[in-house]
Amino acid sequence: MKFVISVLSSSHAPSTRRALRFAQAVLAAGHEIIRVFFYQDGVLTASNNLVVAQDQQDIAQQWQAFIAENELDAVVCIAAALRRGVLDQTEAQRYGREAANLAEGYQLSGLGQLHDGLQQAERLISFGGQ
Amino acid sequence: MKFVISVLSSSHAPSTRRALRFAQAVLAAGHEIIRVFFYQDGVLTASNNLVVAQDQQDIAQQWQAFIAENELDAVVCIAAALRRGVLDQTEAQRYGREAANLAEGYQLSGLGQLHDGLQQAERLISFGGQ
Amino acid sequence: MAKSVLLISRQAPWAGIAAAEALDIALAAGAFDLPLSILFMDDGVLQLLDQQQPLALQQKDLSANLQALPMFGIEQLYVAQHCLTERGLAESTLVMTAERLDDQQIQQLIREYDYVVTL
Amino acid sequence: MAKSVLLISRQAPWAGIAAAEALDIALAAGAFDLPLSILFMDDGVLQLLDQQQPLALQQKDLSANLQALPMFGIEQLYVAQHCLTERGLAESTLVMTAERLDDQQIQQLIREYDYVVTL
Amino acid sequence: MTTLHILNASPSTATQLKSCLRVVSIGDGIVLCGEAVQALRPGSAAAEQLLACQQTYHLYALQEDVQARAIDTTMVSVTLLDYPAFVALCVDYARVNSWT
Amino acid sequence: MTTLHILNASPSTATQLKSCLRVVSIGDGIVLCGEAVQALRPGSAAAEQLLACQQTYHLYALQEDVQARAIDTTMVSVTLLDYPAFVALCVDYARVNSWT
Repeated sequence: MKFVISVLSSSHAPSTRRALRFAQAVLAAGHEIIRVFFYQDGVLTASNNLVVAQDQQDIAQQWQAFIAENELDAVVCIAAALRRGVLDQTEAQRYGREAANLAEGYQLSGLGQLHDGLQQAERLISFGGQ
Repeated sequence: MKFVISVLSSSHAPSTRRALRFAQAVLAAGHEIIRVFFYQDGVLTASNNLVVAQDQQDIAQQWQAFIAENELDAVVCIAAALRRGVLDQTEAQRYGREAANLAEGYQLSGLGQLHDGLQQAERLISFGGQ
Repeated sequence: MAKSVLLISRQAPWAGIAAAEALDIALAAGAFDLPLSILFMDDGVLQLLDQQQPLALQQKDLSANLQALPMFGIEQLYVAQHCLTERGLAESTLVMTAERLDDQQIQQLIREYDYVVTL
Repeated sequence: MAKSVLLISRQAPWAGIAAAEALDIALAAGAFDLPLSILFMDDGVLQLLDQQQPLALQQKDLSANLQALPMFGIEQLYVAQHCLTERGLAESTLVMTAERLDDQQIQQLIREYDYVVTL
Repeated sequence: MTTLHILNASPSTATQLKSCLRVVSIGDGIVLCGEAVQALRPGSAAAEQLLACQQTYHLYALQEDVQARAIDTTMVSVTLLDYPAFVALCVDYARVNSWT
Repeated sequence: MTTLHILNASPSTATQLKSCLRVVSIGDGIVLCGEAVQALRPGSAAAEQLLACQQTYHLYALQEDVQARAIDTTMVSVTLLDYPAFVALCVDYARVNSWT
């Protein structure tokens, strides 16, 4: 079955860890992930500047590795990302900021990508709040 | 009277706008602001990468201007900032990130600065949540 | 046939950008001509209340976005009656025509869509 | 004389880093030898519950930070009795000795400190 | 030695108001701002809760938040504040407890 | 055409559970995860609320969250899930409604 997974909270929210474990189980069961869509505070998970203490799980890093290993389509909502300060090279230049901080493997795009994913998929599971 | 003001939510939370208006009124009344302390998601207000839509108030930018104009001591909790991806030059280098994104006028420091402020001040007003 | 979405909007228009970001999902669906309806529930019902003055908080007027919905082909708005009542708004004027649903009608509504997005 | 702080911790140990960040304020006060007490209220009372297993969620054990408090000179812990009761924890074992306060005792407690920090 | 409590969460979806009302002392002040001002809306469940024990504390609300939400406060005994009055109030009380 | 509702907020401080119980249809499923599993704690106010109308829906909970919080679920009729079972459940129901 084809899934879209949306992540709505920042990387230290338990729901973002839960989303990752769920996504891993989706693939392990032989299902397909059409797209992972990062929205609202979920876009902060795609920041390349997060520094996690050594005695704590780095869920953002685990998400990035999971996306890379499985060549997943990881879309970060551009409007939500701009207002939370997560910029790729193009946006950083456009708005005259020194430094892009979107981690590798993520791409900024519009909400249309969420709907496009839903049209291809059969299930949407959102992970937000705590 | 001497105030410490703490900001606990990100720049698009209404409480962060309220904190700014309150701080402006504190100075207008002839009181003193010993320190503004940014903690929890409040540290995101100090990101230099925020891009706000033109039809919306840029509260982060207003905070930065207010701090500069009044030469306020604006401390961003370093531990909270690291885990939310807000880094100054020193921390970016230490952790091998390409780009510092702490806005000018803010300094990263420890929670001791909150307590130090409280010992000098007579009132603490915190602005968090919505 | 395009798959349909029921957006359940539970956030107050005053709770930062959460309500606006939920509404953006609806506007995006409209732009692609996809079938989407909105159910306002919990504090989300406050988005529909007339005569509010976001300018008092120097805030953008969300009701302008709401009123753009029909232009985007989104005609079906619903509101949970019990949430209006709980907030003393049972008799209030709403900015948009929204069908008032009781609990059972909401149960029925949810079953009619391929996806539910609650924000 | 140093000014005193009452920290009111209202967040569950499972709600992300909120509870840990509240506790860090206490540890920092202890490091500077400043007078600080903690009152656990609302979901914050869950931080005191014994036998929890954060490792099941690959999460750091907050109770280790709690148990470090006396080493930092923070001896006074309080807990709102009605919040324990509401959660079915009236008779539960707590990881730390905390004085159980009723509403009136909490009212009295707040008045004894120069600052209150509620997180 | 009274305390000024500041509330900003929705009374319908958060327990801030309920918890505050338990620990407010006689003579304390409560400032409603942000979504907490919804507790002033006539006929709401929150208003009943708020006004049930109003003899014990002084009730204030941030005017801009009341105005933005088009809440009629003429039936309630509440003092509306602009920011200068809010600051003055924080000076008057011995400490401020911001419920966040 | 039943729906799987996913709850993750504290039943003591959020209205997620209350709102969900109003709109759950007969045959729907409810998965408690995160802090929402506190509603399973024996003797809590939330547990009474949850179990009052349990005949209408199927109740599930994420095992790791129950275990982490040391909640005894032996007295409640609830199916504990690991992640593979959670995924399978999302396939079984016609749609998933994540209350966030």
